[in-house]
Amino acid sequence: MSISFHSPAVRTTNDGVVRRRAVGHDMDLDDGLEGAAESAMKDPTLHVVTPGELITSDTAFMRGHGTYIEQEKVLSSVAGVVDRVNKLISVRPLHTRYTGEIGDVVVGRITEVAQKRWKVDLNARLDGILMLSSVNLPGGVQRRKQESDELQMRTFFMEGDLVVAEVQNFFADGAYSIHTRSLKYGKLRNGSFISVSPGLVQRSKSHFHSLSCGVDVILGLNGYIWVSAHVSQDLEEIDTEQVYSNKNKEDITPADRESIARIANCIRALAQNFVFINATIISFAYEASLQYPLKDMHKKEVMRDIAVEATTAVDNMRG
Amino acid sequence: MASEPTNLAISPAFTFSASTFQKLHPLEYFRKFASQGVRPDGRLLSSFRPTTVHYGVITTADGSAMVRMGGTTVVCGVKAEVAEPRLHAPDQGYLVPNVELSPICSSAFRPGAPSEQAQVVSEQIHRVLQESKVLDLKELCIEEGKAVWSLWVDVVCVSYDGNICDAALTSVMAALSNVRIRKPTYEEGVVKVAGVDLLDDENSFRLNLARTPLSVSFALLDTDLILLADPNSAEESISQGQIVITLDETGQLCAVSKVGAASSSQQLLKQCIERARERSQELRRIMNQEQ
Amino acid sequence: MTSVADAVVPGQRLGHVQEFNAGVGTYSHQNFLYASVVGVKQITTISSDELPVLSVQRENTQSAMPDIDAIVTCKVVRVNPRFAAVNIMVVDGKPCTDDFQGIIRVQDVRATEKDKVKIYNSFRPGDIVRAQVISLGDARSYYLSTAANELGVIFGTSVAGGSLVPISWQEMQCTKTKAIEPRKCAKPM
Amino acid sequence: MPGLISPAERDYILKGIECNIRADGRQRADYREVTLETGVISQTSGSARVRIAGGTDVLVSVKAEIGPVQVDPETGDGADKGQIVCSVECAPSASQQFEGRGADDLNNELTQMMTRFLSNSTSNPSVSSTASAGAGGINLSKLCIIPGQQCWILFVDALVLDYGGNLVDAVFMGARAAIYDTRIPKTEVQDLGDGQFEFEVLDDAEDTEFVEGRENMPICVTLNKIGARHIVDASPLEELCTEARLVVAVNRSGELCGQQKGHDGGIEPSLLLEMIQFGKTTGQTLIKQLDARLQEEADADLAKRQRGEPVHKLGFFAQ
Amino acid sequence: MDRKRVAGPELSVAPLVEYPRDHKRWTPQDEQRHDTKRQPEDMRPIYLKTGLINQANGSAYIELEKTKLACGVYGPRPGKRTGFSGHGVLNCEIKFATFSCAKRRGHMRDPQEKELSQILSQALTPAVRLDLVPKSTIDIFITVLESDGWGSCVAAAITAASVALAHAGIEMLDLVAGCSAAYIPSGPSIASPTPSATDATNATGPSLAPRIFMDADLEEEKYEQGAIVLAYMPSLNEVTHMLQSGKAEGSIVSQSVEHCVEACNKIYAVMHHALVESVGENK
Repeated sequence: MSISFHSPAVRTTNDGVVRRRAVGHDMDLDDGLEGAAESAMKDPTLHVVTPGELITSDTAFMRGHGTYIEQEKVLSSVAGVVDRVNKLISVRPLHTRYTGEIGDVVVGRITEVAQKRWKVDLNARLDGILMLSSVNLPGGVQRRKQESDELQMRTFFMEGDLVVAEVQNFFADGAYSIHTRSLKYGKLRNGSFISVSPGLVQRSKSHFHSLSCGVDVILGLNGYIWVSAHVSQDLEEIDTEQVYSNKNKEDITPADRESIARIANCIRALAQNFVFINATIISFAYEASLQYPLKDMHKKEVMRDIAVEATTAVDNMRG
Repeated sequence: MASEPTNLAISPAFTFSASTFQKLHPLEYFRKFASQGVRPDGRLLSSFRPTTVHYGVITTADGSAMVRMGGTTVVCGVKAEVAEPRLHAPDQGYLVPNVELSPICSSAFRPGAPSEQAQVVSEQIHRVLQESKVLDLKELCIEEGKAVWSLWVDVVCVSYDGNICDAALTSVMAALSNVRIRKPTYEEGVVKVAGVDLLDDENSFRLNLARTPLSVSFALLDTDLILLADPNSAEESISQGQIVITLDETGQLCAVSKVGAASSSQQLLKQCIERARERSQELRRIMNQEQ
Repeated sequence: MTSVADAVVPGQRLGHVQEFNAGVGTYSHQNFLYASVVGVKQITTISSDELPVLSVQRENTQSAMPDIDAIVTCKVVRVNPRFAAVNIMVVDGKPCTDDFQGIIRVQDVRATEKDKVKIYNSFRPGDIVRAQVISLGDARSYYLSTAANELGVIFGTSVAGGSLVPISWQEMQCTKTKAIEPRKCAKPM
Repeated sequence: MPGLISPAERDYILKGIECNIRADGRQRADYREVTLETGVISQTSGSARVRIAGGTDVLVSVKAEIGPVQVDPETGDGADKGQIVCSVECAPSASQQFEGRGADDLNNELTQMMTRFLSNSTSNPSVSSTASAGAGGINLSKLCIIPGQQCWILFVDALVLDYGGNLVDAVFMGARAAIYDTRIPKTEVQDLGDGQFEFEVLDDAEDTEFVEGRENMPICVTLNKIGARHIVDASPLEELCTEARLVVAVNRSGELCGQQKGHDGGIEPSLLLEMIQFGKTTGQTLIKQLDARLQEEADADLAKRQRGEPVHKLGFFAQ
Repeated sequence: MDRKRVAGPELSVAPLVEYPRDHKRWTPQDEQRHDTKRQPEDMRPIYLKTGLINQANGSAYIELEKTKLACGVYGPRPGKRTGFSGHGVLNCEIKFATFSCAKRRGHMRDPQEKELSQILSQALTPAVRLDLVPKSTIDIFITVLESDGWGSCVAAAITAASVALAHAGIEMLDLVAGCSAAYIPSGPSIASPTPSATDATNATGPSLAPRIFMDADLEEEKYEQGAIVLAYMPSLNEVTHMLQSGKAEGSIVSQSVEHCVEACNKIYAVMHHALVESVGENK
């Protein structure tokens, strides 16, 4: 048995490094935000505001997300960090739910089976909708939906199942319509689930990664992440009947489990230290984590060290 | 696909088992029996169900009784506690009857606040006790203006099969006659009594009940005015009204109530009262036998 | 048929899986067969090359509840263009203690010409309907179908208050006024 | 709405526990890191905040108030005793499952459990048992001010701010820490003769007493039976896989101070006895480490006070 | 204020009880048990009967001398819970009648009864094949008419409810028997009715092992330093619930668990008899 008790600590300078890194990355990525980057550079202590707080009384500015105007002053409507792009002022909230775009890869959990559709928790304001017509039914891609399928929706997905899918459309009320009409989408197996803040998952070309340590990672843009044992990616060979299976593969070894746990803990460490998450940094974090025993990885200090080391490694790589 | 219309037009060609038929057409089902002069449970229209009374079944209560009327079982327990008297009646105690129709006794009752029926029965019993002056509340005085006994008379229905009125009132009267209150001593706002295990005739007293009203219920089936004595729950659910006659041991009427939409002639009412007289005498005999 | 009559209660060990096949009222656990209801143990031999079936004849039947493919008798409580809402009162000839809710969706009313079905011309509130359970349905209702000859309205009351008798599989006539009302009738068995 | 989990996740967790590698890399007997601080709420007589890495966050406060003693009319017991009144409440924001009335049953369960394990009355409300004094450890007689009249009532209120599994252990750790932190003002009783008494509460901050018997308070170890094994400190997903749960309350000297099975599964008697034994030894270690931590904090605070430095608590600004 | 019931005084209390000075109460040091008929390891005789509530799908009535309670099972019937579930729900509600205890109880379910309801459903669920009754609820209602000992009352409720479930024809894996025991100190220092709390227990507790009184009644419970209620499935050999309160050494707890399991096997025979008897009656 092991347990450790600690007193709480104030944020150390180390944290500061990590946090500024995160902001820096954001700027690197998006050229359109150069103004904001500039302002962040000018004022390294971020401008943090709370709801109702005055941002500026200069009438020249325009009101963006997370702000409102009262008596010609721009006030914050959320708790967050002020972003300025030219004359546009907006506030990035500290905590946010997922706001997506068409084409995003997301991981979700089925919460309800309704008539001809599933409701899916996507970490967004509203549950997403997966229509029966938006899934591949067993028996081939070309198989058409039948009336009997409507009566046995639970044989495909039932409450609690995890799926990886793509955002297909928006409904009028802002709910996302998602689809799994590709063999890379569908039910998730062989691993474990992590939830991080949706803002931390970086948009990239691919969200399906097979890491060198034999672990597959699906980085859902909604902050839901699936870490699992590696399965061969030969899509042609996947039997459509198996798409809806609930069975994990038999040969997950203890070593696989350790690697999965290690990767999952690395992602938690990065998320806890507000570092953007992508396949590269996960690999570096994994390298950095190898010096610690697996069971120590839930310790706060260890997590911070891993995050710092991983960010430094990424910086070094970029020169 | 169409069937021969002549064949179908004559009579409904669907047959059911008795239990299914009763579920789908309870009234029709009952009428088929009533036309033969009997009820589905084998009784005649005017007969009552076997009734038993047991006294002192609950030792944690100061008085108790259990009454079974056919499938209906009720337990009444009386608890005596000390309370401050009302301002306008400083020498009178409290007599508080309540009937609990909890979900254990029938699927018709759901958990939560008392159902309408439970409220009606509680109120009926409350009124009979009060207006027939069954108990002089001055008997319950401990120290005038300071402390009086409060008798909590709670009826729990364990199994419900109709006619809760009669069963509940019988159990209340039986339990009240079974009550023994330990003689209290009053000193500086503190009321003391002897331990329950030391209870004897010396240190306790019984209630002096002025009269023992008992009720007898009948259910009414509207159009042909079928009168059903001691209705069970299936009969209650199809009846359009109920007549409850409450009488004391001298045969004096204590209360007559009629609920429901069915109308009844004067003659019918007279008939009910006559039947009720006989029945209440029989009930009293049962009560006395056990005691 | 051989039989050994014996009263058993749930959890009572009845035999080994190598000796018997599990029948109704029993379950197997770690190579043994146990009773799952109160009743009388029965052993039925079907043929010599198969294991005899061990079952328990229930003493008290469980309160009836709908199951897929069961034939139910229900009462229509509400209709709208998409479905008729019903209370399921009897399942396979056994009355339910409390009514279960079900719906007959417009596409499940009859087997042919589904597009032409109008709920209002098939069922009215108060009708007694014989139907079949096709799905456990959603959180609230079971899904029922009347798409077979012997399924549909078996008893109804006309607008005038008279009882209705079927004159064809989609019409019924009032016994009082002789007025004809549309219904999805069940063919008497 | 109960939490949701997919069959594949359940299987993965079950097999992981079987080979002693849990989804987050811990072994079956490992606790997560616990962060603890006492004295975080200044208005209370004692308080503590306990956080388990991974989410669970519990705030416990103790408030000492003066009230009438409770005397059993049948036996006359309780005339010379103070009281402990426990309450546990889960904030609706702590988990989606707690929204609306979702936490009602849990609040009641935890409140009753705490009442049973901490305050000295037995499970039976109609009997105030004379002999069972001492299961909760605290000396109730010392809390009596004037026998038959006035006593101290300790209100122990636990507020669950965030849910990340293993609430029971966290709540009891918090309760122990908060009672440890509690100081009750001294009272002076004057005998006016004729059975009349008067008392005065000394309002000097130095004239306070610790709760006597605080070191004998029990702590809880929750064992979750998953498959044929049992684990401690389960995560929310692990709790969803739990077939049966055993809460073992144990005090410093290894006496069992209450046990309760939870969840809808059964346990074989031999396994049950093994779990009780395991809970007992684990609990003793837990108490030792928790007490060491509490002592450390108390010593540090004392040292600061002696040097005349102000004692700052991080409270809610802590990381 | 409760407007749906006949109102009594807002506040009423039980009178104080006074015993004469020379009154001798039972103490654990007495040779015999409180009711003088049993040894510490003996249980009270159990009277158990099915089918007393004719409107219920299944019912049972149990009596352990003064302890009396009735149990009714309704269902499977439509569940009121929102959300689809492939498994049925076992819902348990227990209510002590207002006159069932020495102290008068309220009409509403109090927090204790709510928790007890949860405990009962946890104790019974492992035995019921809820997978066979999707979307439905099985309601178990228990009314305690008289309670002579809290632990024995909970144990009796489990036993009765399990028999009532079987009587309702509900498919089960096994019957669940409930049993209780109290740890009563045998040391002389407890002889005084009000020992001075911890001092007394600390002085004698560890040195003198308490005795285990099976199926303790109210008078014995007054002296208990701890108690246990255990629910057990005899055929499957599984403990479905355990609730231990008060302080005890591990060895006493293990011992009491073993005693209770043994006792449950005896209670099972009574349950078996009551159910088989009902088979005969209906014939």
